[in-house]
Amino acid sequence: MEFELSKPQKEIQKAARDFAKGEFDKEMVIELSKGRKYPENVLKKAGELGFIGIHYPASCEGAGMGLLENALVAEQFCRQDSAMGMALLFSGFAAECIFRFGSNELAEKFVLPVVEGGSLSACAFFETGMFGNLASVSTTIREDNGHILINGEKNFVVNGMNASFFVVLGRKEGENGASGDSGDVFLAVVEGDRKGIRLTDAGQTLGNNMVSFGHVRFDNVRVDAGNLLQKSGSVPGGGPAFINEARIQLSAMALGTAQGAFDRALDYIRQREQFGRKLARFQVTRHKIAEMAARIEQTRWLVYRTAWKFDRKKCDAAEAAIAKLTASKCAMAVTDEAVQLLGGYGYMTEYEVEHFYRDAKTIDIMMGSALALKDAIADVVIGKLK
Amino acid sequence: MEFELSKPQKEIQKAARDFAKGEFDKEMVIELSKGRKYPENVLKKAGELGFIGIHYPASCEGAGMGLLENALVAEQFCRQDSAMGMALLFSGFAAECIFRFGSNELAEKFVLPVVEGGSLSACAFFETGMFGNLASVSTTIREDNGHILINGEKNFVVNGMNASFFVVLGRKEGENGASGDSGDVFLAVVEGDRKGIRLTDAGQTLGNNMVSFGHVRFDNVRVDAGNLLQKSGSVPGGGPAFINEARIQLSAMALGTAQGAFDRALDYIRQREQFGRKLARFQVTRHKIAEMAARIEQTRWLVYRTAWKFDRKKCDAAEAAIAKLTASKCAMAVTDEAVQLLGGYGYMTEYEVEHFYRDAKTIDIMMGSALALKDAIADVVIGKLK
Amino acid sequence: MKILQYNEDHDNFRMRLRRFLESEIMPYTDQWEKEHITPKWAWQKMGREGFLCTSVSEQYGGLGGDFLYSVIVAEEMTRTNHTGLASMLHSDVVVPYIQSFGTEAQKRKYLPGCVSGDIITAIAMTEPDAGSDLASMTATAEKSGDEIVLNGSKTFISNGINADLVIVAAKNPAVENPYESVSLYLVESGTPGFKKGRHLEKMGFHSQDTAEMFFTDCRIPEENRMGSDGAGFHMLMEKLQQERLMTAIGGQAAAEYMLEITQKFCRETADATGKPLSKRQAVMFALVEMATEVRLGRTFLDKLIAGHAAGEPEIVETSMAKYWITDLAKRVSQQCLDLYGDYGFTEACPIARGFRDIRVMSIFAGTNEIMKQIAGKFMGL
Amino acid sequence: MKILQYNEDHDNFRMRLRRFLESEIMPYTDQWEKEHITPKWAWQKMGREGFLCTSVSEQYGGLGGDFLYSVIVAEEMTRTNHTGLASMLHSDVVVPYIQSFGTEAQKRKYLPGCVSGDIITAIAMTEPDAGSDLASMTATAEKSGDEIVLNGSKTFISNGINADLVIVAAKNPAVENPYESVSLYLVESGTPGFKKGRHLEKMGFHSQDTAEMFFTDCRIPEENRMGSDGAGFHMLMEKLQQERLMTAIGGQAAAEYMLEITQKFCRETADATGKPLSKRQAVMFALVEMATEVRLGRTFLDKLIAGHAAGEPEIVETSMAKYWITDLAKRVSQQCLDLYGDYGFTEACPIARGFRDIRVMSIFAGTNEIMKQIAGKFMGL
Repeated sequence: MEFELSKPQKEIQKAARDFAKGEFDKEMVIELSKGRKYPENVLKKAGELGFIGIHYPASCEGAGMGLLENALVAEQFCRQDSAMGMALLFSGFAAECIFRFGSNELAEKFVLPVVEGGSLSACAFFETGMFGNLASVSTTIREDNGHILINGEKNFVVNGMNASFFVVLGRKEGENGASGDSGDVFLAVVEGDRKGIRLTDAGQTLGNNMVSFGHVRFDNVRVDAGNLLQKSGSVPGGGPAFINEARIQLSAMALGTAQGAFDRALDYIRQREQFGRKLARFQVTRHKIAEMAARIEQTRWLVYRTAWKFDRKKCDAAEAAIAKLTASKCAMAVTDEAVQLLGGYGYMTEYEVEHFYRDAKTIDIMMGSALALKDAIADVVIGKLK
Repeated sequence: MEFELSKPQKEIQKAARDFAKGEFDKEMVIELSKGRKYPENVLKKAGELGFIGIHYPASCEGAGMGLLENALVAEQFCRQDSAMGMALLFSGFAAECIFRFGSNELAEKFVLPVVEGGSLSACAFFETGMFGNLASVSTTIREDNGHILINGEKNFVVNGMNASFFVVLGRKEGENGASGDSGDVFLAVVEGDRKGIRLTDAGQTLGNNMVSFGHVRFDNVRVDAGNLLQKSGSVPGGGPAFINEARIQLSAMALGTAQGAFDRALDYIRQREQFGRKLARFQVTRHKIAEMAARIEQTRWLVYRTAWKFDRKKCDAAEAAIAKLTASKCAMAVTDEAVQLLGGYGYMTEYEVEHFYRDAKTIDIMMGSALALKDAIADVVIGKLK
Repeated sequence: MKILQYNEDHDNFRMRLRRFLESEIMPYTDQWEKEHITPKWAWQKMGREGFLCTSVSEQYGGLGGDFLYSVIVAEEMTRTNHTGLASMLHSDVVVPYIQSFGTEAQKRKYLPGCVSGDIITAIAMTEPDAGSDLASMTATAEKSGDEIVLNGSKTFISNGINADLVIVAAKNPAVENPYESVSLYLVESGTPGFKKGRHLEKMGFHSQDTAEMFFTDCRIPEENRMGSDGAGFHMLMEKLQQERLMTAIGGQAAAEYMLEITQKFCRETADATGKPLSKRQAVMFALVEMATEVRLGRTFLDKLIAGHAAGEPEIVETSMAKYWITDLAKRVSQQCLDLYGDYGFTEACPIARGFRDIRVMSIFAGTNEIMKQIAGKFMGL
Repeated sequence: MKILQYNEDHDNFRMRLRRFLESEIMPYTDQWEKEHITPKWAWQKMGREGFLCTSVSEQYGGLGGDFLYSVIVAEEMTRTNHTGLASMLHSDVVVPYIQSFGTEAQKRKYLPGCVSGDIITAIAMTEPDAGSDLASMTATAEKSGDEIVLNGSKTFISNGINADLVIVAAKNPAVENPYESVSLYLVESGTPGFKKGRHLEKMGFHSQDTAEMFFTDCRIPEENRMGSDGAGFHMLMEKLQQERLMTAIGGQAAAEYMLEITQKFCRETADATGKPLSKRQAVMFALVEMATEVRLGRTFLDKLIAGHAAGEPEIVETSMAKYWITDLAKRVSQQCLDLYGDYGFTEACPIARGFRDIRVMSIFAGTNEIMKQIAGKFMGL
């Protein structure tokens, strides 16, 4: 057993940290967030330096590394700034589905622009009333003369307003409609410029402010039959495989968000005086720091290990959900305490931790809040009953 | 990075599990616990099979392995039964100090009988009013003509009533008394049969019921000067090195205790019906199981990694304290929930989880409860202030 | 402002009871804890002094006191830090069935003995395969001439060994609807066919006798039924309200007692530097946080007590109080032990017993999960 | 039983206010949230209708209402789900200084405008390097002839941009003891040397204007001092009690409001199977658990309100209520968002704003850590 990052992994970690330190300007983050603008320039640079799609295969010009390496980048980016980190990491959100389950041609066509940092993808899975239960999907995918037709509405689609393509979860209908069982659930890639797509801005978001959230309606949207991903079935433990991957990615973002808030809180309490003493001299302040540090440490090795297992194709739905649950609760607790430690400053935009707190909550909700995650964990852990 | 136990480690894990399953008879555990009797026969067998002192050097007939391997044994033993596991693992508690900081002769003399399962050692560190702060030790060690004299009183000494030797923490006095700084703090080995030792039974314990707790008074107890451990100074992060080792061991016991209670709760809810349905079908029951599983998973990899770092001499006081804090809180939460899931049966002696809950609390208090651990973590994480 | 209006009689009663417990009961509790039972003479002594069944009316030998007397006894008993003299169970859970549902003959026959402590009571609802799920009970009561024949087994019966009189819930197998098939019967110890089973060993409540009970063709006269035939389920539901409120009162008193002695310990115990533990900021905050939640529980509970005493039962809030307060008491027991540090290892630390005893309160009188289910249902969720 | 005795006048007042807020205020709040300020006309409208400064006596144009009117306004304002029209700050925190400590001339000059909404008030205590630590304040007030010269800067001043009248705390540099050197001064907007600084951007409270303030040789007549020279610290300490109680009331009302709308959402929203979310056991339990703690908070708070209204201030319990209830409201905001799932991503979800707004309540009016320190001190720990 070698319970430590390898040298190349540490180098990636450091490169990501250096890039983030150099490029994530605080004022820029606040300005872009206020205007709900995507950080296109930073994405371009990150793409050029190979940070986008580090876990994508070489055939798509990715770095061919694992989810663990992607997690290290996510952690360091979000540590420097949660909003910027999330925006960059969501740039290719769900593109994984294409190279994992689609043809090489499809992957080259869609994933390449993402890797270059010039294109955003969107994961269009969720619908009203779904509440984390993907099996209840009602969007339909129908074959039609060498094409497929998509009908349905997806809500709160990340990058929804400016995605160049959508990865859509739907129920494949045969001649007699869908059978209704989970074997019907498929993914299809839909180009963003297709006729019949209607976008509605979901509006100002609680966190994750540089990224658009859109409601996306597909009315008889016709795409090439090759855009249907054939291997997009279930994985052990249930649920489309990408859900596990996305949850692990989110857990790495949560970890970085927690670490970033912790860094700032630690700096603050070491500098700031109250009642004639450094805050860092008060036992209760010290204990808060200890609890935050402990929580991050617990989370870090769990997230790394889960990503590592995913890369070895051994990660089940429970493990991915445990990583997401643990990390998002860690991020919530740590960012919350960071706001508290900074006092009035913690509430002010310019001191940053306030948006770490809002971003942590966004991660906490995304791809299943605690209730959905616990359902997923229990399904695997308890298993079938007599 | 190889985030997985090695094959030999998995074999140790399995051997420990098999031994525990075969030897830890439930009725015997309850009977011995009720009578506050040490499980001497099981210890003897465990010693013969090499489970005692797996991390002791070969020179003491130990297996020469690491703390990680010891943690695996601790986990599996306590998983099968927390009280039995703790009793066996405490058999050589603090003997580590002798081979880590003492001479080879000393190690052979004292540690060998422990490894063979015929002798108990005791860690005599704590005194009234210490509350986890070892630097405040008041027991004295004085040199006297080729001997040393020990004076002081230690409280709640594990194995205190039946130890063959004590590892005593004291302040070394020079001709003008002790200087009072932490460089004065030393360890000495004191044979249990020396004159001037007075034992008082600390009485019925809350948990850990097969192990005796004693108050031990040393009145001018004279031992050989060679019994003073010369290398027993501080380690990075502060505190005698054994505290870190003991905290990691306790975290492994806590992990196993949690796992054992979880196993039983999972079995129970899969079998038991209420209101015409298996308990395992109620969402809230399922979520409890999910939370317990998540908590154990978080703890497991943190404990393993901390032990692994300790074996590489890279573990600081904060990391050891984080492992102990995390694992003992995990054990408390999981055993508590297990009691609740079993309902009335959870409160009954014969259903076992009730003593897992009491044992978890004993681990939680031992070698520093949460407050002392957070102090230790903060000291390292916050560091020196200007 | 005070929510509960204790008058001078209440206060005098409380002081008399406290002195009695200190001199007559507390010297023996450690021994009873070891013996795993409390002798009948202790019950009789309590009874002779007028501390049992304070709500029983004077015509049956009782005090005829209001509900605040029950609260006082529950609170003061908690301060004895033992559970064997389970007067709350006897006086405020079991005997009220006789008071409310008993015939005049039953009242005359049993109540005076309940008040004097000569009759110790128990209630046998729970069965091995039916915990909080009363509807799935399987013990049967069949009519045979003028008699009722009881068959089945019960478990977790508090006062099970000491009990002289047991209220047994059993089903009429001829009635299908479980909510209409249960009746309650008074069964005296010694009745042929009624056997007390094992004295169950448990985490805490050591001075309290918890037992199994077996009924094998146990014949009792039909007049031993309480209330009308088949009304048992509704009687249980009605009386469970007070049982749950009493459990909350016991939990609250336990939390207050543990916090009080821990606070004293932290004030009076100095660390090696001579500074009292309570001056450490983390200890101080832990005590303040516990005190805050304990006072929140107390205020909520007092309001419920006032409502209950005024005949305004509150199902939702009683369920909430039962679960929240017993969980609070459990947390307090855990956190107080932390503050004791190494002192908490042994039973010499008074919180050790509290830690073991309190743990069952989240389970009995309906688990805390059942409480949430009830609250949710009555909130219309 | 009810702890607070609202009479018919109270109830009518509440209904009139609620209707007013629904028709005159709530249509604009989203816009104010975007503009990061609330227009003065809204204050004036509130004032004209008699909803500001309800406790000011009739001789100065007020209602002369008891403390329950303040509670009603605080609760009803919470239901508007915005913070810009910070009437609680104005009516129940700042103006009471004038009511309690102002000279007759000051009262006549300012109170009628405060009541009518023509004068919006603020209080300037906090400084950039002194948060909850008032004693370390550095702004100075020096006498120069008949005038007082103010120098220094303040920050986090709520109503800072809108304020027409500011109560400024400053130290006499000649007095060493910080507890005897602070005085409070009334400073009108527009006074030379008084400059309002940046409008601070923050996590929430978007319709509320929070600003820095700078005083540079700002001269005011000596008669603008409130109370006796050097009594400022004690005045602050006295009035902070009510500020903390009001904060607890605001937190409680927010928790109740968020839970109410979330419960409604869970009842009315079905999942894909057509089952309301509230019927899922985990959702039901989450709602019950929140409701339980919310009711605990409410009961504890009502008792404090009753005591405060009766002139029985409770320092320990007010500190406890401030910290526990504001933390509760924060937890409720977090947990409610979980129940909304994806709906919680955007500000269209009403809890999103609550989540942002509530977070500062654990910080202002003395951080919750300060509250625990005060409680510990007054508990003798």
